[in-house]
Amino acid sequence: MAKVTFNEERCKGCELCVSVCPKQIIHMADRFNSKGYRPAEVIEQDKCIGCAFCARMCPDVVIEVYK
Amino acid sequence: MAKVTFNEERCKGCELCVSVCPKQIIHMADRFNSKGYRPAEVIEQDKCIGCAFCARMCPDVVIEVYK
Amino acid sequence: MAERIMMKGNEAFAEGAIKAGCRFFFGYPITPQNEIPEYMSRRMPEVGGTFIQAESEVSAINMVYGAGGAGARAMTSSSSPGISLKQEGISYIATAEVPCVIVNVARGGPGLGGLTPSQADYFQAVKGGGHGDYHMIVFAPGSVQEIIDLMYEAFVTADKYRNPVMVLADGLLGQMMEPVVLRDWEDLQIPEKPWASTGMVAGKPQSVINSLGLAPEELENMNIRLQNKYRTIEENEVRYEEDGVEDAELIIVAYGTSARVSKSAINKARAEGKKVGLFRPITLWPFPSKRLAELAEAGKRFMTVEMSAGQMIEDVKLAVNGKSEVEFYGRYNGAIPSVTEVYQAIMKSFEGREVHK
Amino acid sequence: MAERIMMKGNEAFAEGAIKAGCRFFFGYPITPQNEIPEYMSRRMPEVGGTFIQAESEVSAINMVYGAGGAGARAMTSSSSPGISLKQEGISYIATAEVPCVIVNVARGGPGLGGLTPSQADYFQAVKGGGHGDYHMIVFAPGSVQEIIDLMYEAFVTADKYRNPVMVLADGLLGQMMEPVVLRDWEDLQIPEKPWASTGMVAGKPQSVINSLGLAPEELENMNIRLQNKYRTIEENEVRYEEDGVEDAELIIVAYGTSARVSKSAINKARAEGKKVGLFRPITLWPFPSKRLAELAEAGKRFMTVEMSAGQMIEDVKLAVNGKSEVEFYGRYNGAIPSVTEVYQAIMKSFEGREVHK
Amino acid sequence: MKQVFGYPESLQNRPNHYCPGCTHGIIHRLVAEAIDELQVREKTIAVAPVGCAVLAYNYFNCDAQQAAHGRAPAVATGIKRALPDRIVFTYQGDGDLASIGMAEIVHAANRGENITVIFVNNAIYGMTGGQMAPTTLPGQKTTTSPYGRDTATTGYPIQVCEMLNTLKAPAFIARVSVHDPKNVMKAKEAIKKAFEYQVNGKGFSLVEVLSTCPTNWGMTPVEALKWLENNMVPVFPLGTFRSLEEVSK
Amino acid sequence: MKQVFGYPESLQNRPNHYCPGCTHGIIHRLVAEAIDELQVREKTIAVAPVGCAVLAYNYFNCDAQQAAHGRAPAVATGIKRALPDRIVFTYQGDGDLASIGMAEIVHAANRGENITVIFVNNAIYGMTGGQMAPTTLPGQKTTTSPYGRDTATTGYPIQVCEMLNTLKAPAFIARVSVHDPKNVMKAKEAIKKAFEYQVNGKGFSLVEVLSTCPTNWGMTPVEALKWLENNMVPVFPLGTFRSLEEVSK
Amino acid sequence: MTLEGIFAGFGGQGVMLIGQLLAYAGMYEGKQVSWFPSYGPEMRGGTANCSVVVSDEPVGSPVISEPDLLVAMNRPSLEKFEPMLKSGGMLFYNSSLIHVTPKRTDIQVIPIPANDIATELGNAKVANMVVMGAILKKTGVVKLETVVSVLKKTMTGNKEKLIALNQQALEKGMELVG
Amino acid sequence: MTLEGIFAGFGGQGVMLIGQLLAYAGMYEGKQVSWFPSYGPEMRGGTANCSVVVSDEPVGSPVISEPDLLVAMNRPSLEKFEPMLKSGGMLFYNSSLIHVTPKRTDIQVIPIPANDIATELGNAKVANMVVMGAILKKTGVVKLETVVSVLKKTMTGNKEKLIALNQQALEKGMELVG
Ligand SMILES: Cc1ncc(C[n+]2csc(CCOP(=O)(O)OP(=O)(O)O)c2C)c(N)n1
Ligand SMILES: Cc1ncc(C[n+]2csc(CCOP(=O)(O)OP(=O)(O)O)c2C)c(N)n1
Ligand code: SF4
Ligand code: SF4
Ligand code: SF4
Ligand code: SF4
Ligand code: SF4
Ligand code: SF4
Ligand SMILES: [Mg+2]
Ligand SMILES: [Mg+2]
Repeated sequence: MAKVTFNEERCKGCELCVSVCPKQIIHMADRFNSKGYRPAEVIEQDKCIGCAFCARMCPDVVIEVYK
Repeated sequence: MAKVTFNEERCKGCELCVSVCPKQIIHMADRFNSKGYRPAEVIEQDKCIGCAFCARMCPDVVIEVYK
Repeated sequence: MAERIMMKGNEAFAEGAIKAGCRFFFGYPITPQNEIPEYMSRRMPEVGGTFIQAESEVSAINMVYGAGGAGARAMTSSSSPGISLKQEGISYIATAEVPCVIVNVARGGPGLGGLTPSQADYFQAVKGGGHGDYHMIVFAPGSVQEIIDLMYEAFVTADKYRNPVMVLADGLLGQMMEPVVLRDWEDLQIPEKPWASTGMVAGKPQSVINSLGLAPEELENMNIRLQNKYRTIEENEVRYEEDGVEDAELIIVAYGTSARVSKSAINKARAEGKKVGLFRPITLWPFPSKRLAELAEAGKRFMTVEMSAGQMIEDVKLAVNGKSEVEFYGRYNGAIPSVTEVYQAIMKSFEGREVHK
Repeated sequence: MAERIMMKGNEAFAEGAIKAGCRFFFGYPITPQNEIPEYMSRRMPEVGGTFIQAESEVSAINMVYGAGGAGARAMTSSSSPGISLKQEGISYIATAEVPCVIVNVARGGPGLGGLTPSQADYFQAVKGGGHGDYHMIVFAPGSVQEIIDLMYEAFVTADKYRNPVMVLADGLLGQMMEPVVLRDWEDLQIPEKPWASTGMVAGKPQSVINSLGLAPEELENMNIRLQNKYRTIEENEVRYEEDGVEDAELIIVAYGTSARVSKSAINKARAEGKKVGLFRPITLWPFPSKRLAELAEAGKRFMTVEMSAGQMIEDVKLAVNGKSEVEFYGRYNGAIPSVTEVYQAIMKSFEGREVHK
Repeated sequence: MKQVFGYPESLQNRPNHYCPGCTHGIIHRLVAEAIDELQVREKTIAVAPVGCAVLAYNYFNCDAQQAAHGRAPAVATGIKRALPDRIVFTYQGDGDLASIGMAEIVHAANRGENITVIFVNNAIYGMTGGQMAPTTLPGQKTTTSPYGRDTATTGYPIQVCEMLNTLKAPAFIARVSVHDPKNVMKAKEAIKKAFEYQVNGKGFSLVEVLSTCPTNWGMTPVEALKWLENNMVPVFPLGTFRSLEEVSK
Repeated sequence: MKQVFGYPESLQNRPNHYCPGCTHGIIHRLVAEAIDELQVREKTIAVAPVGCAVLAYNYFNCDAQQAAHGRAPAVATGIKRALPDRIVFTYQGDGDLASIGMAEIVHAANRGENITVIFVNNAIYGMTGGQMAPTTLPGQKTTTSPYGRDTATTGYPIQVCEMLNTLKAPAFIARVSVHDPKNVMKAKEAIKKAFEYQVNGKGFSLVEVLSTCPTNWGMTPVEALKWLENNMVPVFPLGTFRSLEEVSK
Repeated sequence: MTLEGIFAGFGGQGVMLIGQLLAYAGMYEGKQVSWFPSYGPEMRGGTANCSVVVSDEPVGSPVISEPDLLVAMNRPSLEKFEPMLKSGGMLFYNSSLIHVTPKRTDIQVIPIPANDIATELGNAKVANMVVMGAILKKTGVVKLETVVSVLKKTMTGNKEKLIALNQQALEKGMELVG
Repeated sequence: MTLEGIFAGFGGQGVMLIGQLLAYAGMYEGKQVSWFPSYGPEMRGGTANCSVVVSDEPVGSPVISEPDLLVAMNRPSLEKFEPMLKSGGMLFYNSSLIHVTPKRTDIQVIPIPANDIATELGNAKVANMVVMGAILKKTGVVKLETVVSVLKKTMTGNKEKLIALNQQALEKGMELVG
């Protein structure tokens, strides 16, 4: 079992994480953060395998991964 | 038959010509030119083979070669 | 009247140069003048000219030296730190008497500084940031239209005296848009340059573009020749604009952006009955010292308004030579003085003074 | 008296620096200062210091910035064209407030110029050859002994104000030999530099050596801080030497080599009853304006003697502010004024003047 | 649950100013991770360039100097000579390192300065708004090559690693990319190795990291990664060019 | 009798200022001969460096510009772009080209400027009195490496040809020597070929000529030739590194 | 008559464009105008703004310290520039995105649901034109026809088909404050 | 007392050295001294010269426009500097190499067959010392002992063995003008 958390305020909505998640479970939220970006989020946490691809590709160190 | 001539006033007495003449016929004269250098000269002109090694090595274009 | 079009100051530098017959641009990116090389990279191929993005400002100025020495109308542009890097090259160009134009769209300094407009490169431009006794002719435009017009004058004057001309502006002038009228200069023709190093074709004697004077007499003669030329330029090439100086008690001396801000502030002060005028040097070297001296003799006092810690004020003081007061209002780099501030400085200068009439 | 030894000016720059605790030298060859790097390349390894022949003057000044920012006493030396190349770096160093020493053994310019001594880099040194409002502190030694002593003062003053110090000489001072007394400075200790970028060891907060101020307020504050510092330096660090100014009618203002020549000429003129004195600025920035103003008030007139087309004369005029006459005698680059010439200039200045007593 | 991926200590905990999806951010993190893992943060001094990374000192949690455009290797030389037991690295863009700073990088490499250079090659001048760089690809449009880079008048992309590899002194030279997680991990290894070389006193190390500039390339960040992979990697082959002697781990 | 060796037209008929036995003089003559043979003297513009050859314009019988130290390739670029039908060459020393002028030579080469560079490598700064150059040999004593060049702190001699050969644009790159008549003839061939490349519009050509500095090496001119042969040639291997496509003769 | 306006918003909201549009239109109506952008690193992803002066007199300072007119397309812009507005000045703000209300009471406040209207018109990108329409109506500084003719001059080729939409947006904006 | 001298000759004739020697000796005798070389490209193979001032006063200009003393070791030096010599000044010239006679009549001319004497002594290199000896005798500006002690201080190691020869040359020079 694995978990990812997002520091939403830091997210710039670049979607790099989305593009590399092997499980395709990262999506862009509908809301905006205070900087005006739509942040990335994971809804189906249980599908996460903790591979950290998302975190590794995030230029803003938004993502933490737990396993 | 070949001939070499020296523009003595231009000679700086560096002896590069002396060092490359295959016939070893170039020598440094005893006199000084007006710049204070002992110029190179050839006495045994008849031994010259006109190879122009001397002229090719002269940094001051002192030497002309005829053949 | 010909058609007015909106143009950015930086584009005006570029198009102005092209209209002046410049076909060789060598530059390196730096904010806030990037629109100049960018415009040139697009336009030069269209007009059969050459644009090179040099590897550095140092290389760019030396390319200008090469092309200018080969007889071409050539230019470079940069902003403050980049201009500092060109100082050796400028000193060479001035000494070898290669005509060319150097644009400095100055930004806040010193050091890496910032990107805001600045006038703190005045000393560098007029006193010689490079080594030795040389001068660039320095033009300071005050509007986008004047940028275009002065670019033409810059190339003409450079050729006339075989001297580098700097056009000194600040980031605001580079970035702003204003309506301009573009025109084709009727008398545009690049003079013959028999001195140029173009090859000894058809028996032309050897030309050497050079700034070396190994023998002391040779070097001193070179300097005497330059100094004589500088005296001639000082005689002939001074440019300035006056506005309301006749009845003025106080004359604001300002160029470029601070002249514009001062203009607005003066209008405000005039509206309150203060007798203030504007003196705007258009050539920073040669500096309009003679005219300022006359005005000082006539009893006017002065205030320079500068976007610096106070540089042009030295030339004003040298011109005035103690005959009148010279005050200063400036904002150090990083800020543009506001109309309100300058207005207040003017009002303060009138405080407690007896009223002339 | 300690032992006198003969030393070349250039060697004195180097040994003076070493005695002042300098252990990092970054330079690039250029005549007439080559003996400085050469001496350093020999001596630095002996004292556990570092000598690097940089790939260029640009690199050298940036190495100085690095080493100085890391807390070391570091220096570079060059001559006119090489100093022009350092202008961007100097502007950075001044802004980032990195203490260091820069020696300019000036040569004839402008351009490639020649190798003869020159004082035509005065403007570059004191007005800021680089961009923006900054100042180096500028020392002008007049003898080989003073070179040694001022090198010590240069490093101390640089550290005291976190400011670059230039020691400006000319080729003659660099090349001549004179007897000197070398001494070990008793109070030699390099101050703590908590601001230096040396690693965040043992919980030290982050140090950043920097000259960037992207936000306008940030940049303006940086400039205000610098300007305040400059005012303090102007208050405290002015140095000059006077000789026979009390009874003088005419005061020769000269520094470095031209002060030496003037000294001889003054002696000659004094022998003929002319009341001439010598005023020798030792700091060119801050300039001894206040004292010159006093002397002007006291009715003295002035003549600057310079190996240039006239540069320091502007600072003298600014100080005098019209209260007295300021004449000029100079030789353009390439020649050193002779004692006879200066003597004649002095005599001419007295011609047709009513005799004071 | 254990944290398997988190915020490196050597990175200051604040947002960066890079554009969304700009891989400068990834490279910053990799450098910070390497410094963390080698436990040299307190001894490290960064040299920031002029370029988009000009504010690097706001991100790396270590002492720093900001260098003039292109001069970071000279500044680093000054620092390292003054403080030989510190870890000194420069972080430079392709305009900074391969254009104006060519002499400085060649000579620092040639002297074998014991410093580490992180060379971020995004084939463009990011900070100034997208002008041509020496590494811009043939035909690539930029604001100063509006008709596409013309090789006849402006030549070809400079291969910095290959060039420096002709020098004898450098200890470690490698080119990596960050266009996908696998390459990010390789990049991390190379960066760490470069720092290890320095820690072990082996001399000059440089890692060229192929990077994106979505803003000035005019692409989305995801498109930019693809463009990097498909267009830049063929021109700038990845690999280790120099590895003087394996460092003891 | 026919003259088989005489004074080239492209050389001004006046004494040069070089020290006795300095091979700068030989190289000048070779350049002049090449220009003569290609019959381009009237079209040729020389760019003189800062170095012992600073007065080259007094010797070459053609128009000339004197360039700032290291900047000859930039100056030549300006000239050639302004006058594309002229033949433009620079004549530069090793301090000029490989130290301060490194960025300029790399970028002129990389742009493929259609100019010819004569690079005179004498492993020292001649004009300024014998300081270390980037090409100084390991252990060689100079006035700024008084204990011999220390490779640990100053690195190794830079091999300019090998370095520029990593660039794609250059058309012709060769290294020759002038230590004996045979090599002088080869040098002449290479120099001529370099100019031919330019005449034919092929782009950047450079010939590195290994040269002596008897004065600052502290040797007689004859000893200096031997030293060049025995010490420099092994470090700077002779040969043609690039010859893009044979030029039509 | 002199009108000094600041146009501010996120990069991409088209504030620079409507600023230029106003300046162009002023020029075509024979007025003196200037346009000055904020520039530099601020532009990187952050907010952007420009200052426009339209006047019968030659323009002095193109930098404005007390604008007569402020357009705030997002909240940071409102917060930054509201205090500078001249007493009695006009504030147009994008009420689709800004959910706070301006604080000043000595100014005219004109909320424009620009994004909502633009979306209704089928393209969120013309939100700026909606605001522009409102400005035209409220200030009368230049005529709608002039603005439209500028659009026609500048939107050529591919963009030509968007002219109609832009004109619609302008008109909607005018109606809104009618 | 102030003595200003110019020492000129080919590079390699040791004129810089005897100039320095005089300056050193002056210093050791407690005087004020300066030494200034010609420098730069002139040195490359051409002539070399230096200016020396020995004085009881602090030295002003180290560059001399009217020397009291001129040493000309070769013809170009004679031609270049003879005109500068102060009226009544002393001209020492190397009559071994210079076969013209000086033109001035208002000066003291002291021909020294320096190379011939040096060759007699077995080493042409000490020609400069022969001239130096003559100067010591003629001017009395410094004492022979001081000069010899300077030689002893500076000629160490390998060169030590040459001290005697140099001293001999100095003495020969003194005798010559005895
Ligand atoms: C001397 C000097 N020249 C030019 C500039 C302007 N400038 C700032 S960043 C930059 C180039 C940045 O490009 P790069 O190094 O590739 O870094 P990137 O922004 O792409 O990461 C330039 C030319 C400057 N600040 N100083
Ligand atoms: C900017 C600048 N820096 C330094 C110098 C001094 N300088 C003159 S020639 C030279 C080096 C000459 O060496 P090299 O290029 O190898 O030529 P060589 O004399 O050996 O032929 C230097 C450093 C200068 N004139 N200008
Ligand atoms: S850790 Fe892996 S599986 Fe989980 S969200 Fe990230 S990329 Fe997807
Ligand atoms: S990669 Fe990072 S910044 Fe980009 S969308 Fe994902 S979490 Fe946000
Ligand atoms: S031509 Fe040949 S043989 Fe004749 S002198 Fe010259 S080198 Fe000797
Ligand atoms: S090579 Fe030339 S200069 Fe040298 S000695 Fe022979 S002739 Fe004279
Ligand atoms: S401009 Fe390019 S390199 Fe710079 S931060 Fe934005 S995306 Fe990154
Ligand atoms: S110093 Fe060296 S390179 Fe220069 S001319 Fe003399 S021998 Fe030749
Ligand atoms: Mg880049
Ligand atoms: Mg050399």
